[in-house]
Amino acid sequence: MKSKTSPQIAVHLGRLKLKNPVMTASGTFGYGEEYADYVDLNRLGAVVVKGLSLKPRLGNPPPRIMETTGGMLNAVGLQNIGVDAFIEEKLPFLRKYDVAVIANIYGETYDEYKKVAKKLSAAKGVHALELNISCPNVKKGGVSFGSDPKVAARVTQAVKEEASLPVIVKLTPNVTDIAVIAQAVEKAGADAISLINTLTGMAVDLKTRKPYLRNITGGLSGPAIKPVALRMVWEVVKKVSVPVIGIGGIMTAEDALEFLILGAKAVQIGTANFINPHATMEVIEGIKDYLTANKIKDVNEIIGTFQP
Amino acid sequence: MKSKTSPQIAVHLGRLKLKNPVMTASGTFGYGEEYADYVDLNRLGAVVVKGLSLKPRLGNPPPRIMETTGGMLNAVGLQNIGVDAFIEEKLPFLRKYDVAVIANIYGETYDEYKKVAKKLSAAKGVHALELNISCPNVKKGGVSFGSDPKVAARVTQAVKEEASLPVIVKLTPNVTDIAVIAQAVEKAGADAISLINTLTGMAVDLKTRKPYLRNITGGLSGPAIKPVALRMVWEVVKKVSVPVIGIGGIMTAEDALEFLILGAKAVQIGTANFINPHATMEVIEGIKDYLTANKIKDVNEIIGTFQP
Amino acid sequence: MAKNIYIGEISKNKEIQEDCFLMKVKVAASFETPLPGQFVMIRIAGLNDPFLSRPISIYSFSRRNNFCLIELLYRVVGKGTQIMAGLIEGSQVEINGPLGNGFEIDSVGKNVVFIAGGIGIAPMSLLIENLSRRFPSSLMTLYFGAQRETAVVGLDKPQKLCHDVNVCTDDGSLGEKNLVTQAFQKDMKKFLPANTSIYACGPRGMLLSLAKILNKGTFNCQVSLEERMACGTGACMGCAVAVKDKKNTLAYQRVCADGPVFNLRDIIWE
Amino acid sequence: MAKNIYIGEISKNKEIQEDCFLMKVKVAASFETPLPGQFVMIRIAGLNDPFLSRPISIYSFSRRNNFCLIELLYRVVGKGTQIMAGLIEGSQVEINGPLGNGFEIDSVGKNVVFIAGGIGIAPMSLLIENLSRRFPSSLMTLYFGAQRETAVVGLDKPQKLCHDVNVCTDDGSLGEKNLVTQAFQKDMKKFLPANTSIYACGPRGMLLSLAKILNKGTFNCQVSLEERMACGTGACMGCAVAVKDKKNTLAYQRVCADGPVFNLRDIIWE
Ligand SMILES: Cc1cc2nc3c(=O)[nH]c(=O)nc-3n(C[C@H](O)[C@H](O)[C@H](O)COP(=O)(O)OP(=O)(O)OC[C@H]3O[C@@H](n4cnc5c(N)ncnc54)[C@H](O)[C@@H]3O)c2cc1C
Ligand SMILES: Cc1cc2nc3c(=O)[nH]c(=O)nc-3n(C[C@H](O)[C@H](O)[C@H](O)COP(=O)(O)OP(=O)(O)OC[C@H]3O[C@@H](n4cnc5c(N)ncnc54)[C@H](O)[C@@H]3O)c2cc1C
Ligand SMILES: Cc1cc2nc3c(=O)[nH]c(=O)nc-3n(C[C@H](O)[C@H](O)[C@H](O)COP(=O)(O)O)c2cc1C
Ligand SMILES: Cc1cc2nc3c(=O)[nH]c(=O)nc-3n(C[C@H](O)[C@H](O)[C@H](O)COP(=O)(O)O)c2cc1C
Ligand code: FES
Ligand code: FES
Repeated sequence: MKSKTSPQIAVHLGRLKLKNPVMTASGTFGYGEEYADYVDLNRLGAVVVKGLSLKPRLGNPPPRIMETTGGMLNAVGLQNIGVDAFIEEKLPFLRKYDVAVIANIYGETYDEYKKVAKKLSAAKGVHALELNISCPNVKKGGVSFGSDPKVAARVTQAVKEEASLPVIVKLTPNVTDIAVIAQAVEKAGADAISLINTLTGMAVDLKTRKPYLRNITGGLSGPAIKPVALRMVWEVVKKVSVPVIGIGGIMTAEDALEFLILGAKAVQIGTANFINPHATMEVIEGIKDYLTANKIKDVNEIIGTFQP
Repeated sequence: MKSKTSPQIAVHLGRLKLKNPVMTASGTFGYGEEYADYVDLNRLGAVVVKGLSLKPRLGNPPPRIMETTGGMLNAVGLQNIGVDAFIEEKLPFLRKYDVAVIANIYGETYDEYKKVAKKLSAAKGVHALELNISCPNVKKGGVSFGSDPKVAARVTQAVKEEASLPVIVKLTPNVTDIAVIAQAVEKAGADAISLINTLTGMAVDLKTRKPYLRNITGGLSGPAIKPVALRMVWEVVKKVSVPVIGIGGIMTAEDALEFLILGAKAVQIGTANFINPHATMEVIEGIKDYLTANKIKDVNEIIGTFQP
Repeated sequence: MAKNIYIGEISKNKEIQEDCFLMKVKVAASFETPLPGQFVMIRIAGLNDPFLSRPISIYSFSRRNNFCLIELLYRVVGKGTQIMAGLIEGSQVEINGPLGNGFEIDSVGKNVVFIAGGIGIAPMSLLIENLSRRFPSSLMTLYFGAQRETAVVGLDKPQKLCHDVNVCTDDGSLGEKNLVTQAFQKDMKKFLPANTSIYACGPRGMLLSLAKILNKGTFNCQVSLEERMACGTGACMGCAVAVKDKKNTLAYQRVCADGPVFNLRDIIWE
Repeated sequence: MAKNIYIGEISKNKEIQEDCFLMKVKVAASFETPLPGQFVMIRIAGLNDPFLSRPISIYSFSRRNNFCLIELLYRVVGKGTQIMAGLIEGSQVEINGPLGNGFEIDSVGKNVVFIAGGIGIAPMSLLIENLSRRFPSSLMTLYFGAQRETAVVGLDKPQKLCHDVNVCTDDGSLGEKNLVTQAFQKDMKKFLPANTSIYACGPRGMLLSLAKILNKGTFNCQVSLEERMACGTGACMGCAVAVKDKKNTLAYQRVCADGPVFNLRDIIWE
């Protein structure tokens, strides 16, 4: 059947239905506004907003970013306006668009996660929650929620109790066995899993012998980390049955397709937005072109077709 | 005191005395011969040879390598001629040089590690052993020796029982908390700790939907991983008192100095050799130039002078 | 949906002083006319190393028949600017801009004082051009400081347009041997806060000195800040600067989107 | 301590066929004279993206007064070769070489058969030049295959020096419409194993067909292989190829250091 119609690129992540598998990654697209002049937000699979906490957060003192080979380090420190201001000031803007809005949330205690989740579940125009569990658990002495399967499961469960929305749990790559964490949050009720968050790294300024980042360490993102992200997505898709969202170093449609072929149902584009504000649009078009060139009618036909 | 003499760059890693802090990283410099036409081996701090196992190893089928942004993946699979052939065929060549030779060793069982260590301790011209504990422990179902502190400690202890030579334990970065592993191997008797080995990654070929590497996953090395390596070295130097050797993405003297300032007593140059066979020489000269420019007479004066 | 990434074609890229280059870039006519103090994010098309775009102020701008000509004045300080310096005529760059909020220029005092350090002259030159055209009766004074004679650049237009140009160098190789902030301080009594507008751009140390000098007074001083940037569009929160917010407490604002021009009084120096 | 990394200056870089470029690089006179089949690792000076050097066969080599001229014939297939293609005259490249073991050329049979597929002609051309000079009385036959007419390159010297040149294309747009291995097979009975030397270079599929064709016979056939490379000098073990070792069991040898030329009979095809 020859056809000139565009391939079908909608994907379903359980209850969450997306126009296409391309989302923005949290913290790299502001609250949507920052790129609305560059990108037609209506064309995105979803907008994942900057991580939200219960109270506004000041963030870390500068310098907060540093370039590295093929990537960058950031220690923004989750600066954000807080969940209430988000709902009041930012959500109305996003509601004007026909796009899925995913609120990335984070807390320092189980209770904070729950409260943020509850507020967002009640707000109009949020389609899913994404739990950032890479941040330090203050009750647990600052060890990340995401590095212990039990703690990761508990925070997932806590949020699931409050949230009527689909809950995506976003995993940190700074662990020995990411599949174990993925299985734990799946069992605890996660509707989907996204990965990876940034790898922890640092850089030293030879002139001052100080860290380039005031926070000393920061999160490494960009194409430098793509091989690690792919490996971790592969480890996770083999072990869980909930939808997986691939993140890490995606710059082009080819990069995105690698994740989809491995079995990710969708992808997020992060650092690439900084370098090329049109990155998301180019990835969407490039996926379509690949499907057309390979005579594939539906993007779902390539998801998980990896031949190890 | 004004002086035109070259700065002092010898470093001591416990019993192991090096002309300068610049070594080659295992697996990236063959058995020394491969670069002897490019580099005066006498000028190196040490030559760390390709990982040696008890029996010769065939290695993985090709393709074994793949380029990534700012780095490369390798899945050589520890192809090597075996410890006996090394001692007979390769060591005599290295003995002709006035350079410290460090034998990187690895096994699939504690017993294999012990046997290789014993053979090398008896051989003339080996100055230290470096234990690669990133490889899978066949007895433990293939989980890496290096990802469990107890197992890491046990293999260290096993080798220490046999080895009269200083024992350096080389850590894998694919763990949640590298300092815990470092402390465990220190307690078990490690004379020094080197890190990092490669981060596990992969890549997908869109044309075939197969992995680019026949082994599916491989080790990521090169400047892409430097920020992670620096962070891990920093985490480890804070927690152990044995000398630490920094490895990961070092291309230039500036990169090496970042590790030294953090507290590494020496560094290893890996992937950089492939791109620039003179990399080690340039790093040594660059360290001297930095010391001269900053009027520092001894490289030891900058080691560990990081101002967090 | 109005902003674009422009493919710029380099029509000139020349070393005009030691380590200091003037680059002329042709972009499509749809490029928005920049305000003084606005900047562009620039990168070499298709190159991932260096990875991030670099922020550079717009030094000059003109519309031609069917394109715009952007002029950038930049100093080679590291890898990115080094590579920029190596670009030949005809090479392509990616340009995102104009970005940020320029200087407030709707009204100025009788006296307008510009204080620029080193390459900080770049946005000042465009500002001087703009203000002297729009406020011909104001008295324009520039204080410019550089390390040494070979670092003095960007004075062509200021020398034509300003009533008074004071040049200082650290080593006295050109003009007065002084710091630019001290040169200004010596003259300060000549200016009345009520009818003077001050604009400044330069290294952090210079701006901090200026803050100290103006500390007690009531001068209105706008400064353009620099900070490492990733996105340049306000999304990454990377380019934070500590300022006093409306409630007079510390907040981090974005140099790229909330600045790069700030009121000197609002900046919290640590 | 004899080998160097050479800074090469590009004196020419021209598209001579669709996607196929000829690059001439000037290097210092100390560059060792390469043997046919040897290659260089090439990278753009100072660029980390692409990260690894690329292996390219030496297509032609000549000594001039105080420098050497290396010619490379290459096809644009990906990022690295794309960037190479964009280099202009005067650009600098880093050259490590000559690397690897060339073809064994100390003696040849009465008949010398060359089989080249696509860009595999590059090392063949140098080989033909060398052998026809040293063994003028041998009968040289080239079988060359390409996808289509626009992919036919590198035949200048072979056409002058070979007794017989057979060109095949997949689509028949030039020469015979055939696979090069089949064209050779048709003629095979003309050649006696005892007095024929065969040399081949081309894509894996072509070499595999050739292996099947020659399987039963006793022809001596040397082939040049390709594999992804990191170091090019034998250190990384990345460029493995499965071969039968002396004990007739499988071993992985390094294309860069043990090859790139192997005896076709030794290769284990999987
Ligand atoms: C809004 C704005 C406008 C600017 N306008 C100009 C201009 O018109 N002309 C000009 O020459 N420069 C300007 N700069 C500074 C310019 O962006 C940096 O010099 C450049 O990014 C350095 O890149 P590099 O790769 O050469 O140096 P790197 O190797 O990245 O760094 C070299 C040195 O420069 C410092 N540096 C790096 N990035 C910045 C930055 N964004 N701001 C301040 N310091 C930095 C580093 O800390 C280091 O000390 C401006 C900066 C900003 C934020
Ligand atoms: C000893 C040797 C000599 C060679 N001589 C020549 C020559 O004279 N002219 C020429 O045009 N090419 C030659 N090649 C092949 C050349 O090295 C590759 O085409 C080149 O490295 C591709 O780089 P790229 O970045 O453009 O492509 P990439 O983006 O890296 O890859 C594009 C495609 O090329 C394949 N490829 C990549 N690297 C290699 C490789 N090393 N060998 C084989 N396939 C590869 C990939 O699998 C992929 O399908 C030679 C290779 C070897 C090993
Ligand atoms: C500046 C910056 C800020 C980020 N902030 C958040 C955040 O608030 N919450 C979160 O879950 N991830 C955050 N991330 C991580 C990204 O969402 C993404 O997981 C990571 O950057 C890897 O993808 P990339 O390589 O495409 O950027 C941030 C990343 C960057 C670079
Ligand atoms: C091709 C290759 C082979 C390697 N083989 C070994 C090995 O045998 N034993 C080992 O401990 N590390 C091995 N490594 C890891 C390196 O020694 C080093 O730890 C790692 O590459 C990080 O350093 P780099 O970024 O400077 O390359 C190998 C690395 C590469 C790239
Ligand atoms: S550079 Fe990203 S917010 Fe300013
Ligand atoms: S490319 Fe490294 S051994 Fe051949």
